[in-house]
Amino acid sequence: MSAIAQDGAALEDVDAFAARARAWLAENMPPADPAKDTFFLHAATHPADEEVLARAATCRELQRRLFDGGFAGICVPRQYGGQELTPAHQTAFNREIKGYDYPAEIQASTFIPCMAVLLEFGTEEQKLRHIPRMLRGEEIWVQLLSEPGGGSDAAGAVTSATRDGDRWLLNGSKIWTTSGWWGDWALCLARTNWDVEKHRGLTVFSLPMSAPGLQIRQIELVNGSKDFCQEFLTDVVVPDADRIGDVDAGWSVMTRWLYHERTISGGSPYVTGGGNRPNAGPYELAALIEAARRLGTIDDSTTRALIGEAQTSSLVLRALVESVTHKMATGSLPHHAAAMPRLFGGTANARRAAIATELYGDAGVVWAPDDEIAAQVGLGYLIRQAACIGGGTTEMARNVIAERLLGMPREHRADTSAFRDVPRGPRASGAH
Amino acid sequence: MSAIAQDGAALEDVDAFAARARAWLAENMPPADPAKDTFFLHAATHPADEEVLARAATCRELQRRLFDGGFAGICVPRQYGGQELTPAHQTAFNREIKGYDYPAEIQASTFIPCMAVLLEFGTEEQKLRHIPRMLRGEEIWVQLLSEPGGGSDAAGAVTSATRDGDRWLLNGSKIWTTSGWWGDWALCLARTNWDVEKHRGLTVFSLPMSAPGLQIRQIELVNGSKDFCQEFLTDVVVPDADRIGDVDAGWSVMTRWLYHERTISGGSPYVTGGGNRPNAGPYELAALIEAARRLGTIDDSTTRALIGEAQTSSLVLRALVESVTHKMATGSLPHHAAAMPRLFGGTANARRAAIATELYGDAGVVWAPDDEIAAQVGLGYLIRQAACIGGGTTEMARNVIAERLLGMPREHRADTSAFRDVPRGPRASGAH
Amino acid sequence: MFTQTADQDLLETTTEQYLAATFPPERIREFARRDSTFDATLWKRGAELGWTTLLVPEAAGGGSVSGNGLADLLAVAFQFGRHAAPGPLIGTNVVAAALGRWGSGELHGGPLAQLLDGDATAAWAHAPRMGSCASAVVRAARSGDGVVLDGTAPLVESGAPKGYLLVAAGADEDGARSHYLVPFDAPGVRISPLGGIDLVRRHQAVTLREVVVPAAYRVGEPGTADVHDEVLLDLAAVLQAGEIVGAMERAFDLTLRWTRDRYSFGRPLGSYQEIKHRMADLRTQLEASAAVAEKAARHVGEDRPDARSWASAAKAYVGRVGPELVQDCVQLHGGIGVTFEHDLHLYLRRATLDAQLFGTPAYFAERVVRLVEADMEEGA
Amino acid sequence: MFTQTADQDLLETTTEQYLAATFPPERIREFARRDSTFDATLWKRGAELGWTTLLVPEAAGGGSVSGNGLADLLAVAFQFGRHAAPGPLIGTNVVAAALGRWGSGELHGGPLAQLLDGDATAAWAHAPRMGSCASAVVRAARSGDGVVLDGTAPLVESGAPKGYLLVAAGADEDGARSHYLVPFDAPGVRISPLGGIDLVRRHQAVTLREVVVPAAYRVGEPGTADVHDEVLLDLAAVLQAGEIVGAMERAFDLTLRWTRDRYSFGRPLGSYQEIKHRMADLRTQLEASAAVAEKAARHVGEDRPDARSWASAAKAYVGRVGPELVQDCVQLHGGIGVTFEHDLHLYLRRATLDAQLFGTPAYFAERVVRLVEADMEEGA
Repeated sequence: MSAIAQDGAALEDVDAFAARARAWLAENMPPADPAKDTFFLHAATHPADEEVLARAATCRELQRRLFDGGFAGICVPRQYGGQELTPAHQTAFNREIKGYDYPAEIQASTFIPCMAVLLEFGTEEQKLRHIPRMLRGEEIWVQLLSEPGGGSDAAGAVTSATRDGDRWLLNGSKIWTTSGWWGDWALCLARTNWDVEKHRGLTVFSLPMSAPGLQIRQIELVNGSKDFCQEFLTDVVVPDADRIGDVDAGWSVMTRWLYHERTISGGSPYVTGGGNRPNAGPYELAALIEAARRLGTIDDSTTRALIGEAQTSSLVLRALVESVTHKMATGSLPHHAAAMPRLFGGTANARRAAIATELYGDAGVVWAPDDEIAAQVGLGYLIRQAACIGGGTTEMARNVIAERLLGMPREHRADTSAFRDVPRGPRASGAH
Repeated sequence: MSAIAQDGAALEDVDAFAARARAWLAENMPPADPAKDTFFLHAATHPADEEVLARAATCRELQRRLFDGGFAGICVPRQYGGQELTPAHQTAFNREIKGYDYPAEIQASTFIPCMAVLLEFGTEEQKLRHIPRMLRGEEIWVQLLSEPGGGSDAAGAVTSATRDGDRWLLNGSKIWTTSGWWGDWALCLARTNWDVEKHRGLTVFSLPMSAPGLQIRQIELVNGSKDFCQEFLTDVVVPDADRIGDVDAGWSVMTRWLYHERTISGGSPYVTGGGNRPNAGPYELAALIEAARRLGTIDDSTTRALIGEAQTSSLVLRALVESVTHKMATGSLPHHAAAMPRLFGGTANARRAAIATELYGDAGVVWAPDDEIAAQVGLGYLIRQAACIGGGTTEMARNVIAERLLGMPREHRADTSAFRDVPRGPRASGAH
Repeated sequence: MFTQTADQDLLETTTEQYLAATFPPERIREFARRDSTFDATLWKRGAELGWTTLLVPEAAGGGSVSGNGLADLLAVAFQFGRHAAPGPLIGTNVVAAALGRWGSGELHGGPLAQLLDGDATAAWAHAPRMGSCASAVVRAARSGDGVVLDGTAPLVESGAPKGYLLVAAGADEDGARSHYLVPFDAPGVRISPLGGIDLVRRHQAVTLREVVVPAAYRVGEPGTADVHDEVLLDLAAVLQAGEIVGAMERAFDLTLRWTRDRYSFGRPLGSYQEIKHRMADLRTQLEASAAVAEKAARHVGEDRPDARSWASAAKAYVGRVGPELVQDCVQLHGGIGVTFEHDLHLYLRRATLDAQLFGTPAYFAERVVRLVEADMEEGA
Repeated sequence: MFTQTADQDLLETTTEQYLAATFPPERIREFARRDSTFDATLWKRGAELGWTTLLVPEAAGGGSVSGNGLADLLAVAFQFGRHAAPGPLIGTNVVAAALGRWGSGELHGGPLAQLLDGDATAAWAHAPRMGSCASAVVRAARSGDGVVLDGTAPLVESGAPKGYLLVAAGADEDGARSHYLVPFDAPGVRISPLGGIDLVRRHQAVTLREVVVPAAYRVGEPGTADVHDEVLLDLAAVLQAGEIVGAMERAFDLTLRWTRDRYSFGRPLGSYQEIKHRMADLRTQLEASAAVAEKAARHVGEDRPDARSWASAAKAYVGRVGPELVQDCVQLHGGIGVTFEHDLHLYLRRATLDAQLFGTPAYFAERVVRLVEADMEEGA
């Protein structure tokens, strides 16, 4: 199996590459700790800020090691610091890296969607400036996309960018920025034209998170997590050279941005790992069974039915993800079909939290200070809807399935006139 | 406690009336058989036509007895054969009649909505002609209201009435007529004007079910029931004298028609009894428990949870009906609030059928030929959605709650132009 | 939400005004950061409003406003739920009810009077469970004029520094148990705080090591604890249902407003039919929850024969749909609904806590079946 | 719905064409009025299409089209569900699989050959239940060259006049049991027809009174029946899931068309968002059901180590959501959906029957837990 690169040089055989990667990994990368679950929403004893920063530093360092080893940016052109190999090489590498720690937490959003968007829409100068730094772990990128009044409507952004000579002034607020408070750079969607239909007045910019006028606030979630941030932009200056894509053509950038964001569940050539299945904490089947034993309810058929339901739905989700992924790849389902596993997964995860709460009974709402797993059950229940909200609500998934997959009539839209005139409701301006 | 009738004569004291009724009932009416459940949808071994006709004959005869005893039409004016007493008298009578057999099956639709509509909208001649016969059990009335293409939209009737001198020619089809095949007379909603908004082109007529051109077909339901009928009207002649209310003013009649129909759950002064709680067959709590004992699952906590759920939801429904009825009576909830018990009751009844099926397992899908209760479980499951469809779907109830009770925005309507131009879809004309 | 007398309305209104002024959501979040959430002054003022006397007979110093003290207290519990308010309302009232009905004169004069005045609060150690793991296990032995108690009550509510624990104890594990009232400050009582889901209603584990209480601190005839726990469980179930209905009402109300104010794709969220239908479902569940809680309060408060079925159905139903309703409200809010600064989680926490403590919804559904079986036995 | 090889597609297409031509809905309703729904000619033709050989090794006269006979048969079962077709597909194949794997040469030559040719059909007496009531209870005793069987199999499928019953029997109730093949026409076999929910798939109760079968009619080594029943249960579960997915698919399809054609208040039903979201949920359940059924067929058909978990998950999930999906389709149709003349109930009946027979969804959810526990034991 060999192939010819664009410049005519022979590419390394995938098997040989895999063997080389295997040897290098054994030599250079630390083993994964499957119990580590730092960045996932259901963690109850959420990491302190210092722990997050320490992990970020580890990620940067691991990314640097990959770069130095010649395994960063496997499908990225050489002139930007990549290896210019094929998706098959990346897939092989991802297979090999299983069991090793790797910079999982910066794959999204740094490589997808940010690097992917830069590769498609960035100027040569922008690419040369940022992509090597990304691949070396020196620039962590985040997404300034959602807005407080925006909900599921990405195209309804009201953060404004006003031209001022060869620079832009950005004003507004962004929210739900993962890693916002420790990221280095950002892609930012802003409105540059209020007198056209909403999709036609948007532009994408890049800017450093340290830009003057950019204020960052960590958002505390009900389970104590402070991963997400809200940003307030007050006359933030962005040189026109940092604009990504054409003025008012932001939606064509966004289409790809959102596409690349979705490839987190598989299919991206830019992501390393994707991999070590995170420990589901109290929701691991064995953990549920052990809890039931401890609570003396393991012989109770209702308890067993709950455990059986949890396991069944996790198996069904696995089958569904595999089957839909395969059907999309072979074209027997359109890419909108991805909304089905999203919907199923969201509701199954929410239900899983309810199952654990029901199984634990009073032990899931009051716990000894050192009983971390019971605390995870309690706080996991409080945050459970995050599974049906984050990354596009289950309601939006249902819309997509109905309208795009089943071809049912589209919802009546009241936002097709000039964006300036679109009703935004009494609370559109406030944070909530 | 005494009152003065409209004509100035003193009314009988309610307590005295109740005492008289008590004595008369003991003398004249047969006891009720609580196990008898002839007319309810969940019966599996559905009555043969002859049994239905025999029961209808009994109802006629029992109604005649009430009439002869001076207890028919308690709130109906004397000139139409009634007693011209107060709702309090009817309520007292309904209390006394508990435990007796009474003509339950002809209260709806003969007295509500048909007699109630006649009383409000009929001409003097119409009232004198029909109401005494209704009260004597000689005329059983049915409702020609729903249409095959109509669904929840009563005002969308397409059965047409065309004027022809001093008579009308009716053409079209009606469906879901309870007792259609053994009723004597009917109220019928028809379209008399196609060039105005749909509510403004309707007229109500009365006609005998034996009218030439009126063809009646019993509809077989999935559980074997043949209570409902579909009618085909081909140039059915109705004299203008049999029109109820003004031409094209049918919707104002309908508003009251639908109101009176809803009073079947309580609050009508025209209904006798309302009363003997029908046996819930396999869904009685004791029956579920006995089945679980027989199947050897009574100690299984899942089974017990199912039984507990059934009983809990039947208690909650009772509390909800009482509370909403009381709040509507005192004005603390508008009458649209009745949609809440309708919604809860529908879904609870459907769920009850699922609970029984789950509890029975294979014994609820295959049964010995003489095991009527198991057959009721199986066929009851097949017909269970009737509880969420008949008498207005649960979807319509949700619309009413959202729009009328919660004041949420109304659905966009596409049927506000002249009815002739309202889109009715490719299948609107066929039966289905 | 409930149909009430004018006096009950007045009790509810004064409670509402007091809680709204004293415990606005920001205050609850602030309390959450404290070690202790009990404020003696605030609780004392609540007692003056009538929060502690309603389940106690007049002869014992209590008194209701309508003749049905539980129905009165339901309105107070409802408001506690609406404000996710701190304060050991349920435990104190349940224990006061026990003392009022079955306590000695000495208990009436001392602890009960303190509870009624708001000078002390109380916790009830009962924690019925489906599984084979018992909750509180305490042994009692006579010793001179007093009784020596040894054991643990692993999950009881925290309250005032001056507090009492009502706990069932027997000479041996299977024997007939009696109720004892234990002052938390008695020698040998050890307390360790627990974590939990509610921000302001706290709990603790209690260990009793050779704790001596006077004989007069036995509550009720010897061996009556199990029967009495069932009676008290009816009260607790109704009050928890009341709190949950309050939490539901507030969450629903916030969400209905949100669907009006929030626009999505140029239209108010509430104009989307799917949202409308969900709100209709939630509204119906709210009404049904209020209806069954009220009915249960009536029947239990009036000692009607089917009272226990109603109390059980109330907790089984409201405990099941309550937290789920609030979760649906979170979903309808989107991301903002899972932030600490939004109020919704206050009601989610309270509804969930009430649903799971003193018997889960599943426990009460099972209890409903036991009651039907008992009726069938009697009928047979 | 499934990802298949070209050969599997061909098998499915020919099956689909045959069933569509032979068993249109009107024909099913007509069959429903008959005493027997078995038609020897039609079944024979099905056998020629390949319905009976797929689970049987080539050495025993069978053969698959893809190397995984269960995955092949899944497509056939799917089409049976889509057409609510009559014919003892599952029983015959399960028993053929048993004979093919564990049967004697005598059985291969006689009964199995008849099954493969479509000249006979077979039923499997296994009926696992959660409760304490056993299903089939049969005693076996040696008698000369043969075995004498006594007992009952209260719920087995009806089929061809020439038919066989595979039943487990032991010397005593708790002892290790062996499988025996019993010809329905053997002396001492008494059959009484049962009623049921499916219009065309019929069942009967079987009583065995001193029924003598040759020793060679024992299927498998002595004492292997319980282990083998579990293996066969995996097959049955997958095939039932396949039929249910077929019934779901047809009901969904009818309903999607209905939401296009039906207008309500001047708009297509399908333009209402609540309807759209329900259809989205149903579509997702349909896809998930197909996915897990296919995955289970792959793993069971290839004898993978986790095959039993997949088979159990398939039946547990599909058996639970299948009938509910069809019920929702009924609801979306309104009144017409509960009439005998509409087709929907054909699929509701089939889905419900399959869900409840050979172990309920709850039974399989429990089985999933037992498998996890066993894994934990092994791991420990």
